[in-house]
Amino acid sequence: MRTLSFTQAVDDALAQAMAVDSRIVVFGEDVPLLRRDLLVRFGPERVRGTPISESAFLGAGVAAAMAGLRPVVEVYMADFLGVCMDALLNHAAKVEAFSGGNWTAPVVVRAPCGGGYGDGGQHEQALWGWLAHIPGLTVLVPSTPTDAGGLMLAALQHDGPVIFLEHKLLSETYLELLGSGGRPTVQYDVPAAGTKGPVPRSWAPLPIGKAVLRRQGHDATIISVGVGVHRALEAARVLETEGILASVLDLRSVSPARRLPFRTPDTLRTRRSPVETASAPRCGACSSGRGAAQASRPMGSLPSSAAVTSVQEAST
Amino acid sequence: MRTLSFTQAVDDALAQAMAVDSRIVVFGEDVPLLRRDLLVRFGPERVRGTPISESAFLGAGVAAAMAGLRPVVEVYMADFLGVCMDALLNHAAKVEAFSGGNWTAPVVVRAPCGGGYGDGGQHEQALWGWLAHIPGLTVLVPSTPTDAGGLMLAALQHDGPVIFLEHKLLSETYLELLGSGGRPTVQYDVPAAGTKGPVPRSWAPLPIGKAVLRRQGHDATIISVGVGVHRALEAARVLETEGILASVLDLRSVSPARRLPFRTPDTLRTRRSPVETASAPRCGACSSGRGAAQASRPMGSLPSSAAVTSVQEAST
Amino acid sequence: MAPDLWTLYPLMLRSRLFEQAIADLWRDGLISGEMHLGTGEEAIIAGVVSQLQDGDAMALDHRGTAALLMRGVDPGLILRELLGRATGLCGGVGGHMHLFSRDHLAASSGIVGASGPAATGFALAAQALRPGTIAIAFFGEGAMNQGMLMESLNLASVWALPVVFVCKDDGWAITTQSASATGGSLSDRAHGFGVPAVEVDGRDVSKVWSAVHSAIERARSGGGPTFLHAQCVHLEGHFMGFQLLRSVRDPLGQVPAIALPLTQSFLRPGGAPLRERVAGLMHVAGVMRATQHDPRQDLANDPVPRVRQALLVDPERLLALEDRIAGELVEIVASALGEVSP
Amino acid sequence: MAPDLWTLYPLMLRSRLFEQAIADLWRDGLISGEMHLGTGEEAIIAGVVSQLQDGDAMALDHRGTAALLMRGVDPGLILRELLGRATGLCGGVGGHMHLFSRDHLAASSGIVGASGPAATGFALAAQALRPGTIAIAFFGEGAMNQGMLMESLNLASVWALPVVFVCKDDGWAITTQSASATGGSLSDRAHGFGVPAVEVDGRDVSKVWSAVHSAIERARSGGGPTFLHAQCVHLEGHFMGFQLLRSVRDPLGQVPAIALPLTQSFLRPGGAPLRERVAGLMHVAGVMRATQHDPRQDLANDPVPRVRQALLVDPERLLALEDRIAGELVEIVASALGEVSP
Ligand SMILES: Cc1ncc(C[n+]2csc(CCOP(=O)(O)OP(=O)(O)O)c2C)c(N)n1
Ligand SMILES: Cc1ncc(C[n+]2csc(CCOP(=O)(O)OP(=O)(O)O)c2C)c(N)n1
Ligand SMILES: [Mg+2]
Ligand SMILES: [Mg+2]
Repeated sequence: MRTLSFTQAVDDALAQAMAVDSRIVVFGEDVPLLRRDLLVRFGPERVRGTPISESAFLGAGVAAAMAGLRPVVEVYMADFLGVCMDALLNHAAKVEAFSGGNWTAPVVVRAPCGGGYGDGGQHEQALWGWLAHIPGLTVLVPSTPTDAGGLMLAALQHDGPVIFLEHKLLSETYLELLGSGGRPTVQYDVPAAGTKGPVPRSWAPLPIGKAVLRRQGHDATIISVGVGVHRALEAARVLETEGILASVLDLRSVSPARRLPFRTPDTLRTRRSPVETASAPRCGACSSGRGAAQASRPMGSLPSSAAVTSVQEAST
Repeated sequence: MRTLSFTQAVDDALAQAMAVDSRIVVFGEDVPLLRRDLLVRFGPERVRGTPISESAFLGAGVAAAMAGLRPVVEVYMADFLGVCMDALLNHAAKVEAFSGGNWTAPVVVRAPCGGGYGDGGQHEQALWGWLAHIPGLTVLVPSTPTDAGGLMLAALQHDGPVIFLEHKLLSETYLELLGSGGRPTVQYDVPAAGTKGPVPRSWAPLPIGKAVLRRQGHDATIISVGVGVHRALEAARVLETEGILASVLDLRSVSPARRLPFRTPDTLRTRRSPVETASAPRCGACSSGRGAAQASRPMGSLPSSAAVTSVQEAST
Repeated sequence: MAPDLWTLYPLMLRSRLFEQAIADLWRDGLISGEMHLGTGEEAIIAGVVSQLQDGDAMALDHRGTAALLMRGVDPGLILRELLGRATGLCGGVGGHMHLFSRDHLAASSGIVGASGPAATGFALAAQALRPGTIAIAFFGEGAMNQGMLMESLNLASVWALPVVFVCKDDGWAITTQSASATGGSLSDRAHGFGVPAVEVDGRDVSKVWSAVHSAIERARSGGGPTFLHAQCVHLEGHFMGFQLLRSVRDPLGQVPAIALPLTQSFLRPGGAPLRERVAGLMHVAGVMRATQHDPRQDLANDPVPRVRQALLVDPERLLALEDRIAGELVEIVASALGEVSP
Repeated sequence: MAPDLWTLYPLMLRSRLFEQAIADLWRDGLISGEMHLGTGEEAIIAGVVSQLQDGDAMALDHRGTAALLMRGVDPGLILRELLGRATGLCGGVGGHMHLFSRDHLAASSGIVGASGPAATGFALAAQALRPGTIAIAFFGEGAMNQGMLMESLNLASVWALPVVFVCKDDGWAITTQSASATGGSLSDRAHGFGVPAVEVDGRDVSKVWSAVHSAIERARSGGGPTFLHAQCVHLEGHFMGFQLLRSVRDPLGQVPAIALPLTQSFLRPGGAPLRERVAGLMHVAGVMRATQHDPRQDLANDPVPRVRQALLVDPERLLALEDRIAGELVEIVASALGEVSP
């Protein structure tokens, strides 16, 4: 066991896979610098920077996957998928069906998502529910470093398109790049267990579509993904002080979510199953959250002298 | 009362509004020919053809709306919104919140949607659920000519972005353009009451977000939109022969759907409320349907000698 | 090197006859939905596809049939696919805008411009996995206004990818004359991405072959992408049953349904001043006139008889060839239709 | 006509001082998230914005503060907005990438390239509702690879819309040197859309003013769009706290955290042969070197002292002017900070 941060874990699992599978290539804007550790090990043919042309390079990733590569396409933020949704909606998600099952596009789309650091509504959307709404896409939202690495490995071995979302509040890397930028004057409400944790020496893929029970309780079940899982655990601890014992279920995969143990005796025994996610006006875990429509109020709820400590889930 | 076809009704209501409101402009690919009746009445400044550049002209429509015009932006098919989602997701839907409520984008996006004429999965998606999943967008899916015209008028008067979807199976115009192309050898399973009907001499706007009960029954309620409403009515008639009395609720607006009379005594009395829409793997009426992932099998279920008579809801 | 017309003509004729058979089946109501034929662009497709080798890839647009056929995909499979049979190329699920052949690394898309990113991705895989192989993007001139295609030209340029971007320019995007919707010139545009552009008469298969030949050589040897701009005429207009063509080919049958509401609307009170209305009317009339006067009926614009002309030097060989091709196709169509559909 | 430096310099200085105050507040943790300053591009913004009239519109990118300020938006409102106050320009909801002023027809977007469609739409409304008014699109050179911006150039071209597309070219898109990601030249690209292109030194406000002057005249009189390509240097790099700048400005503090994992990864078994690894390392080193050697520290690249130089002919007037501007801003900042936040 080693200890890695969330994004380190993803990169580490990716590196392990790249070392044994030369079909894996990584590209996206600024990838040579963002993934410089991969660049100096795997070289500029396999770790590439792109122009700010998401439609072209995501579309190219889909086709490259069809032609035998295993591309990991990085999009700077999930929000920017708006400019290149066609590649997902009409191509990646459909080629398998169109081809009568003969052909698939095993592309991994990696993107940071969510907020809580005050960037506003075009940079802090969760969008997992919206993406999961497209049949044919697998949407993964890990909540811990060890899950993040294991699910990245699973994504790389999966035979269809996978959207791999890293919640920015779990990622020291992204928070430092985008939020604090080296200033010591801000801090974020980051859940310790999500941002850093023990990871295996050697990564093994985790099953896609398998939820995990993070906490056992008989009165209620809270279901969530990503940073929300840690909020749910906090909530469960508070509930316990009031005598309510809650289970916390971490979906890990928003789609598929077939193996949800909703019908197991254990969860059936609980009285209620609220869905805790980045606010959910429409369809629970399938929702992209209020942030999809509303700008986050970057520091609206803070005293002017305070650091950024409060997480506005509304902004994810 | 006059009788108009579905698309005629929309164009007629649009013409009525254009005659009194010079801010309304219409543009999109082939619009000068598709809306030639508007072109020869309102001139080429207000009825414009565009390059095949959805991102530019939809984005321009959003900004033009902010700057005082009332643009009706036509996208050839809802499926193609994939190439220009950013204009909806990150701009049209968010400007009101970003501006602290000071500014809105009253743009109407008009697009045919859905299928049943065998064009395949990049041309026959419903997508209303997926679009309704973006908070800030109003999504209208009328089921009759009279509703179509009234809702178009409402859309033109609405102070925010509206997606106005015309189900192709209700539109003689689109079926003729795309499906039959003048050949007498095909016919489609079109619901008569949806494709042609009485419309008012002078259009009045219908309330947005208000469902309408198409049929009253105490055993069950079937909820749907667009062509699905007519399927639901058919189903209700069949159910009646088996002694089951079903209500049929036409949402008309997928978002907002606040005024759904779910909690009225009437619908509470019904035992079950299935959602009848273009198949709904995830979230009922919010779903974009199986067609979003699966290609329709254009004629897979037909004998080789048969005309195209069967509607595959899976393909919408 | 010089093109071999005895190889190219059979490709073109076979494609023409096959698409004519498709047209008949479509008219008979046996094929559903829209049907975009490639009739009229056979010289471009043949000039390109005849030079492809194992491992080369093709990204196709909504007119992909001819390219697949010339690339060697079994016509029976294509036909069954269009008929919606489970025995079709894609299990009868794809339909004519979504024809895929994994064996041939060939993928279609009905989204205008999508062949740009697709060919770019194919070329990236070629560079990494199959050095010396290339990718082709086929698209129309209307697609050159679609952002993702322009982005792809740039991406292929900066990554020096082995792609040939083939623009089949018939001047029309459905009812829009592309000149009215396109600023600058397409060659200049390619140039603005650092991609060399070649203009060629797309009705002349020899000229296309030669232009493509050097572009493909360049791509194979790591010289990066080329933009090929080839003029052509779509003999059936945009798609089968195209309203505009019908209205000029069968004015009595179609025009009243168009003219009546048009006149009513033109005369209706409320709206623009007369000058604007007339401008609107002129636009519609202009498009109709352009369709009528368009070069479809001029045999010089049809690439198939044009190349045939050159082969008349050996009429015996020519007729034998034509007989064989026609005979094969008749059998293929009969066999597909004769099957009990599943 | 000639630019009036006594009008332009105050605009630029005010913007510079205001953004420096923002930078301080950001460092103090009072402003959240990313912060992209326009310091270094003041000559471009002033050269353009000083020529706008009532009813003209602006579509801004992620560096919109300077343009809004110069256009006349109340700095106190902007500041309160950045502080997240309900009394801010957008109720404290927008944040620095989403600044909107309806009164000034000015809208920002954090989506790279989105100012293209926005300005095109503003220009369409101008054409229809306010003839003689125009729209400006501000964007960086990296945005020129975004499809929607390229599409917008074409759309504005074929509709002959009154837009000036202003490309503020600092050569960088975050850590990417745009030359490595952009094929051809940007002027050629504009040309390929039928849009006339003008190259100008964006550090020299007089030159910018003159170039913009004729572009705006053209637009106002129905002559259609112009592409203005102006070079500049972003004095704070991409955004506040920019990692790359930190690593070269404070090598001892930052480099170990970067160099250690880099070296480990470089040496780790499994992966590319040495040649490839070295190429990777060279790339990282190249970017660092380019950041270090970049022209930020060369005063000639800073447009503010450059224009100031010319005004030293009347030092008394100059100093009085500067005092007044600085004094005003101090008050504005103090007033905003002094308020009890709601
Ligand atoms: C993104 C997108 N927008 C619009 C359409 C509708 N459409 C289909 S074909 C076509 C015209 C294409 O013109 P061109 O690229 O010149 O090809 P051609 O049909 O002339 O071969 C259009 C607008 C589409 N399929 N995809
Ligand atoms: C569509 C989109 N892709 C990526 C980003 C992330 N991003 C923000 S700024 C930027 C670089 C922009 O470079 P340039 O256009 O040159 O502007 P500059 O920052 O240099 O002023 C990128 C890639 C984004 N905001 N939007
Ligand atoms: Mg064309
Ligand atoms: Mg830049």
